[in-house]
Amino acid sequence: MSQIFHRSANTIARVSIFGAVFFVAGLLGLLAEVNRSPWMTDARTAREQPIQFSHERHVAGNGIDCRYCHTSVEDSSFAGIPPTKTCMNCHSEIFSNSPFLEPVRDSFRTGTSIQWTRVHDLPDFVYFNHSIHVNKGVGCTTCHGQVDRMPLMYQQNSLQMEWCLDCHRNPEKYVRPRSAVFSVDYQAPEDQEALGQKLVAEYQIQKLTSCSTCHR
Amino acid sequence: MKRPPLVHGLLAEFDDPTSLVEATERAHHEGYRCMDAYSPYPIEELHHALGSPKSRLPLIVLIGGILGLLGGLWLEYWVSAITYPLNIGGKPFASWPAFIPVAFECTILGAALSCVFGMLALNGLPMPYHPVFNVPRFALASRNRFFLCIESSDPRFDIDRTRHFLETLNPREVSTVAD
Amino acid sequence: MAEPTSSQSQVIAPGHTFGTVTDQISAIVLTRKTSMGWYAGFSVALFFTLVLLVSLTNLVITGIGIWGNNIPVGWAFDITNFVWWIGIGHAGTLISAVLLLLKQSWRTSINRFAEAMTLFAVSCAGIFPLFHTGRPWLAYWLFPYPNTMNIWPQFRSPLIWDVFAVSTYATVSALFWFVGLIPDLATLRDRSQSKVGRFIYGLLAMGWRGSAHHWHQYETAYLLLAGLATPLVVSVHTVVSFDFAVSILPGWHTTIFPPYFVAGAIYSGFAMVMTLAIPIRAVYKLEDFITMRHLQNMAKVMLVTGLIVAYGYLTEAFIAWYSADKYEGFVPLNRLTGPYAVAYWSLILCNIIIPQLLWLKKVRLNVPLLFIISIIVNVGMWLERFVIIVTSLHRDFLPSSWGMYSPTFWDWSTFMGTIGLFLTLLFLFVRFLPMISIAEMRAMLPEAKVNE
Amino acid sequence: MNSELRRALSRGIAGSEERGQSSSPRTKDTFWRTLDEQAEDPAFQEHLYNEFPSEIEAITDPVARRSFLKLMGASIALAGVTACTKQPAEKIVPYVKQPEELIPGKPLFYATAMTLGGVATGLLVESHEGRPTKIEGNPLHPGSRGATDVFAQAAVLGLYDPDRAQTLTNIGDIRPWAAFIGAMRAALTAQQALKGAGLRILTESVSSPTLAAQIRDVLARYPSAKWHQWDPASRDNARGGAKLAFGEYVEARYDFSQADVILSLDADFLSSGPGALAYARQFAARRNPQDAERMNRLYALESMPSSTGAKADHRLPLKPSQIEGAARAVVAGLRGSAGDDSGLGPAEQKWITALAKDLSAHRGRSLVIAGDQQPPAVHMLAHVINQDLGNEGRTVVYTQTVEAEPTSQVESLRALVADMNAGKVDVLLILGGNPVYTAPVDLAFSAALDKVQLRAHLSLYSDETSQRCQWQIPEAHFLESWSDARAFDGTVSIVQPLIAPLYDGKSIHEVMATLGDRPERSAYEIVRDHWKIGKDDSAWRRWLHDGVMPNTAFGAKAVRFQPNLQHTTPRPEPGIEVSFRNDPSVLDGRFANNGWLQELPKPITRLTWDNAVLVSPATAARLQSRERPATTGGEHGNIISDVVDLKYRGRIVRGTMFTVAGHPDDCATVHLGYGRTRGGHLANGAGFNASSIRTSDALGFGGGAEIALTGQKASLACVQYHHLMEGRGMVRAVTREEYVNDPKSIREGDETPPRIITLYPDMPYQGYKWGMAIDINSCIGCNACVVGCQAENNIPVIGKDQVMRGREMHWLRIDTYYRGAVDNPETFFQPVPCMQCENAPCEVVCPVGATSHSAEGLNDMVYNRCVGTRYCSDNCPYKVRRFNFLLYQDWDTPSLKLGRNPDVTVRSRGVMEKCTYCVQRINAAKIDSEKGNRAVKDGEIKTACEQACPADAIVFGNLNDPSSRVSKLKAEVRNYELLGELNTRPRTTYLGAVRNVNPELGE
Repeated sequence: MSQIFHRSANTIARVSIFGAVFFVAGLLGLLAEVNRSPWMTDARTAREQPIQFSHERHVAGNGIDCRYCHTSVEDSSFAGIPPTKTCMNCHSEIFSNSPFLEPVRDSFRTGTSIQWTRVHDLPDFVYFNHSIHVNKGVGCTTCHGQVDRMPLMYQQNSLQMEWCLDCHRNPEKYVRPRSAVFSVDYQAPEDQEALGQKLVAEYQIQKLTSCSTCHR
Repeated sequence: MKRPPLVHGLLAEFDDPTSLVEATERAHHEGYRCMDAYSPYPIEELHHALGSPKSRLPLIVLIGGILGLLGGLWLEYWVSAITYPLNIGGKPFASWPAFIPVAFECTILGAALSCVFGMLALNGLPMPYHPVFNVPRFALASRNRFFLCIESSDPRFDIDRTRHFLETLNPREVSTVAD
Repeated sequence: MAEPTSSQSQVIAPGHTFGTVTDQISAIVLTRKTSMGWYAGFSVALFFTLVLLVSLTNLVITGIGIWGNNIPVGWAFDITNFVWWIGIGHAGTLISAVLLLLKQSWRTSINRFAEAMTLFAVSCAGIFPLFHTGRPWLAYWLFPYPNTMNIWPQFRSPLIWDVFAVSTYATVSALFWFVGLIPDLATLRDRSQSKVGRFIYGLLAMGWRGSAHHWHQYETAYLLLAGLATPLVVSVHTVVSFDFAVSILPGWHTTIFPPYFVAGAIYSGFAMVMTLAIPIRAVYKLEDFITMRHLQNMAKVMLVTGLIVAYGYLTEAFIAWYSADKYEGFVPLNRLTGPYAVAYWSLILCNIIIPQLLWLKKVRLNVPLLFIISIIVNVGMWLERFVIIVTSLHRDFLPSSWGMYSPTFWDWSTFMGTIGLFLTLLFLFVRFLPMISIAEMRAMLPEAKVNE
Repeated sequence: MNSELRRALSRGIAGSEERGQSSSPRTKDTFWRTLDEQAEDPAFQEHLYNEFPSEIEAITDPVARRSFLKLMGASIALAGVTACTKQPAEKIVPYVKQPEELIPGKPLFYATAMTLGGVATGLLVESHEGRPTKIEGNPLHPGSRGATDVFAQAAVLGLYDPDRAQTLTNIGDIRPWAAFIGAMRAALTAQQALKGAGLRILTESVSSPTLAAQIRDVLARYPSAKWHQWDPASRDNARGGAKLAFGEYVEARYDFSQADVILSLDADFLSSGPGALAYARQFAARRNPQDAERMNRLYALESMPSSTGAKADHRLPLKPSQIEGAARAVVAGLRGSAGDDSGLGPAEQKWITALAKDLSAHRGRSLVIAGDQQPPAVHMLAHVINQDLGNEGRTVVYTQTVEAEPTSQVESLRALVADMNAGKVDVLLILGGNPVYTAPVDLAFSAALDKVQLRAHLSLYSDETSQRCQWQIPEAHFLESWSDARAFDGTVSIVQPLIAPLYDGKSIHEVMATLGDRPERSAYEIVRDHWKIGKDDSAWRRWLHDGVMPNTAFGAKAVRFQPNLQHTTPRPEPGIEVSFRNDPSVLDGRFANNGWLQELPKPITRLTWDNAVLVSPATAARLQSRERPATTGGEHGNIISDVVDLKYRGRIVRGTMFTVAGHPDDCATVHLGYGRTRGGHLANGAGFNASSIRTSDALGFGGGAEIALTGQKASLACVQYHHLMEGRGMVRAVTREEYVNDPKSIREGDETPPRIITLYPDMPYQGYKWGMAIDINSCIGCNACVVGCQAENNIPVIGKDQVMRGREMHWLRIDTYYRGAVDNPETFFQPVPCMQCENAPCEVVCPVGATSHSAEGLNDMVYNRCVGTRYCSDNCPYKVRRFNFLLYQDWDTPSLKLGRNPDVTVRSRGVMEKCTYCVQRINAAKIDSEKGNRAVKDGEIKTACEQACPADAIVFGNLNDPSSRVSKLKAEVRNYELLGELNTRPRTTYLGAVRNVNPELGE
């Protein structure tokens, strides 16, 4: 019989077997990364909105408190999206004829709602309650990021379960004094750990990782 | 310039296992070390005749098995007691009796994988190309013929003297293995 | 080639040489042209494989509801078939591994396709745990992998044990089988006439040269693998039996299960080997290599394991009574006299009564009869799993939730489909790979002796 | 529209396969226009679009639904394959001007009332952003006291039923409201001259003061016009009985809290009839063995076994016609006079004598109540006995009637039919009800109806009657309209709407207004005007807030007792007696299209989706009828039985026979409300129409019937056919004597292992430790908890076929067990939710950890993690887990989505589900308490079942708080664990039953 394969076949064979291992490993790693990437989570991508509303302008610029618009954040699961009325409180006076605000005026005139595109959207089987988090000293910016520097609103964090669990497992890393919950320029102190410990004790913050805490 | 084909060694063909074994012993006695004997089925004696060492495979398998065991146990413990301990039917987080089956399977898996790949590695497989294949009649090595190949890498190898030596073992035929 | 002999002692007919053995076996794959019969059988098998595909598609699109499962009978045909297939697989490993360790030389001519059978049976078995879930597309959650939910499998669940046991079993069997094939692949490489054939077989043979060094490592590896496969094969059906033994359901929660399941597995496995061996040796004229001795021995193994299984049944019933537990006590009564009594009694008939014929040498030497008995045992072992699973579930603790199960068309089509898949794979195997280990056969020939 | 609503919308709601196929022509416009205030439609459209990309047409086109379902399945599968699928971008749509009181994401509760047979039950309705989602009882309302019945619980589904009549039609074509008003105008001007001689109004029983006033106005305006009433759930007999006893119509109101000995003359007072909820609570309150002295004793003489009979300490099965004789025997026994031939055997006589003795020993502290289907004479006798025993003023008070215009309704209907046939009727307004289907067959109502020139029908559905009328007016559901109504004690409640009419429905008041001079008036104005509400409406606001008008209950009324004891009901012809009853689930058929009620296993029989010819086992045997469990489903779902012809007074109805233990021999009970032809997709075709043989002279029961086997067999969907306990002690019961002598006797044979025997250390449960105790002694098996659970937890309806396969989805079931002889067994009800075992067998076997224990000891079920191996269910000894074998949820009928509870995940195909102790309520309460820096108070969390229960049989609470109600109950000796010997350590435990047996009668 004569040779079926060329010399190089030996090297090729071994390399391919050896390489396969790394290839598969790499592939899995990539998958994991993709799952966490903004492409999956939509994090850090601004949504198309009917009105070019700028949180930066309203929060940083005019220093409006979160609760002025998101009224129910302290006592409901839902923080609340301001009704057109709220916009008109000011914009009937200010920029009352700016073309950008036409949709708002139109909505107010015709009584049809403005249709915003949802930015923070949890799956339907997840039950998040704003009021309890706010009451336990979880600041707005902790989850929503520096809203005051977002000309167009985007989702700061992945909102994936591992991200939720991070805080539910060790809240002391994130909690702040109730007084500071709504301040957008709150900076975590050097001794966050110590402060955290203290607040966790003071606010009786529990580390809730039971399934039914969020899933029902 | 085209250099003359190097020689991998000399290949002697035999009809039956007995003569191959004898030939091998003789060659070994002669002092040849870099040689290999080929047979269509395993022949215990050949291994001794060649005077090659015992296989290191068992050790590899043992290590593989132990790694599998530890890996399995660690995974189970870490998952159920460390990273996300959940109260499952009132059982303790580390309910070791329940961890035995998986740990066991992991052991076997580790051992088996290391066994197969260890064997291939020790045999230098895969090696689709090998000089001996250059000899057409070598195809019979996987049917009913027995071969002894003394390789040129052997210090005592000398194309003529070695061929002469092999002739004395009354083989069917002696052929040169081009490299 | 030599005339077929009806010798009962030899494992290989006289008059064979290295050459004849090699040629005859490899010829089936290389030179012999594919018979009409093969095509016929293959297309039938293929048809049922398609039935399987259709059934599974419908299952995924419509839901488990197309089966007859309900509450209380959450498991029925699905898990029955799973256990049955896994059990069948066991014979292969047993023959190739355990008998190797026990130096039972007669195994050599049947171990190759017994191993193949193992692989195919396991792949059929694997289908059920996967598709019996309500959301099969999420079945990968049963494997431990880091994920964004920080959630892992629940290692106390026998189902997870199954996942590990079965996948390990599949992997090891495949390796074992492949390792066994390497020398023969080399033979095929060297004997194949077609360029493609030589290339493919060459690739698979990985450059096997049959050097003494190779053979030494190879033998060691093969022995070690056998040593590993033996406890594995025992563990697999033990773990499968845990699915039931670990539960609290009367009729499932039984300590005798592990040994009794393993015995049952071997029982059904050997029956299946026999069911396959008898026609194959006839069709491919392999009577020289698969001799009466083989059939006899297998019959004996069946007899023994069959009796162990029978003992299992007895113990089950006895303990149920002895435990004086009202729930346990009810189970045998319900099996003997309840709505599924027919299934129970026919399983007793198939698994215990009929196989007793094997005590008779006449029967053991009667090939057609052996064939029939082996099929009966296969049926019986399927019924056993059905009875264990369904009759325990359908009347459990609270009479208020007692119910009944009966299979739908889709239950049947899925089951038949897997049989189709099994046969398809088997047909491909006999067509493209040496169904008997040539190298090992050579070693068994008288001329293989090295005389000092 | 905010996220919670959107979340609700992005889920499905309870709805069966059939329901989804509703092909009623529903243009999106009509649907949306009426919902605008509630939910901005574009968002909804958008949402639908996202939910089913490119399938939007499929939703509007019901025909394509089957294939669409498949696609859904496929797309779900696809979703799975691509692991964590990206969610489609969703819209979020705020209000333009947000309502004052509304906090987005927080439900609001409004008080209103629901009427049946004219009698109101006060309700509190939970509303999420304007969508009523859940109904609870109004604690301030005498007819509810916080409890509800199945009909109230299921009303939400009725509201969103896509099969409801949705447009005003004249002979089939859609017309505007003005057109109807015009038509009436024309007709009325014609009637002016005749003083309305040709004008007839047919209503159901009316207790609404406003409506009564409206009708009287019209009658004043048209003196010769007539007002007829017909209510198939009619209480003619009770009224007749009152007339016989007192010579006038009076309402008898009972006080079971004062009664030591109670006799029911075929009365199911615990679960049907006016005041049932209140009575059940009073009754149950007197059943506590803790103070054995105050335990009441209930005697029941009844034919068809009922909840009341099941609770009775002594039950005597009698043919309906024998009750009267028995009642007379009791009178005789009390008066010491010679018992006339009551046709009772010696055993019965002995029973009666003992009863009479017991009654006379409790003068003034006893109570006798007669069943509505029993003839007037029996009611009279009940009054007589109560009088003899001096119960008036103590356990019984007589008041003016709740109905505004009491009358013999069957006579009223007969008169109407006569007039119609005589051609005297030109205009007939049928306001509510479905007489064409419910009228006694011998009156030939529908034939007569055709003789009327102008026929208008106001009803929720376009039903059998609507079909025979030119004008079909879609009725506004009570959750959509203003009205008022009286409770069983006369207390007035204002009925206020929770949502604008979904389909342009009109309330009965608005229709009546068209007969007046201000036809366009809204019900709101009409009701307010009736109660003279001016500028200052503070009182009005209070009424609305409380749900009751203070001090409107009737006081006791002096009656002249002059019974006509000579009056007897003629003996029925020999042969089999047929007794007609309202169906326990669908009543007279008005709820026949309500999936929750259709799939609700009826008390005792445990049948769903069907009525049957119910007979005693002996009778069945005599007829050589055999019924057996089918091989599919079996005892748990599918019973094959004989189809029989029921011949009665020259008419035949064909139904399936079913045996009921404890049913008297030689008589058959048939339930009304089935065999509908135009009742909607769920109602049509289910069961047989019993009213097709029911005649006006014997509405309750009659003799001379025959039952003939047809040789055919048919399947009944029965969820529990095996009623014997097999000596497994699921229910523990002893007599009062035994209990008093040795309370431990109730724990006899208890094999629960002591806590110390365990390999593993106990899991610690600090903080809350939730648990539940269910008192079998109190449970009356009324099913309110089952429907309550279904409504609260978005539990799907799966249809008869799936039920027959043994796949019903109820998280809470009421197991029914018998003890003793089959001809008259003791019956026990055992509600079985998830036991929340501390050593949960289900959790251990789940491969993906989809079910695990919460820190508070709940057996959590994580639907989104479940892969559906069903192993947990196999390993659950209580079989309380439910599996979505198919896509049971209706994901595409828009109206149904509105009714879902936004706080509970809507489960998809292939997922296991089960009772969670209403964890959504627990979490809500915990969050509230946390915000207030306090602990959750005992009773602050009520599970849906607990809240619905009229008998207070279910108690939920914190086991770590020794003072909590549940802890106290679990401390009782009666407390036991179901299958405790398995050491599953269930958090739900039961309190054994104690029967207050009369020693003279023994067991």
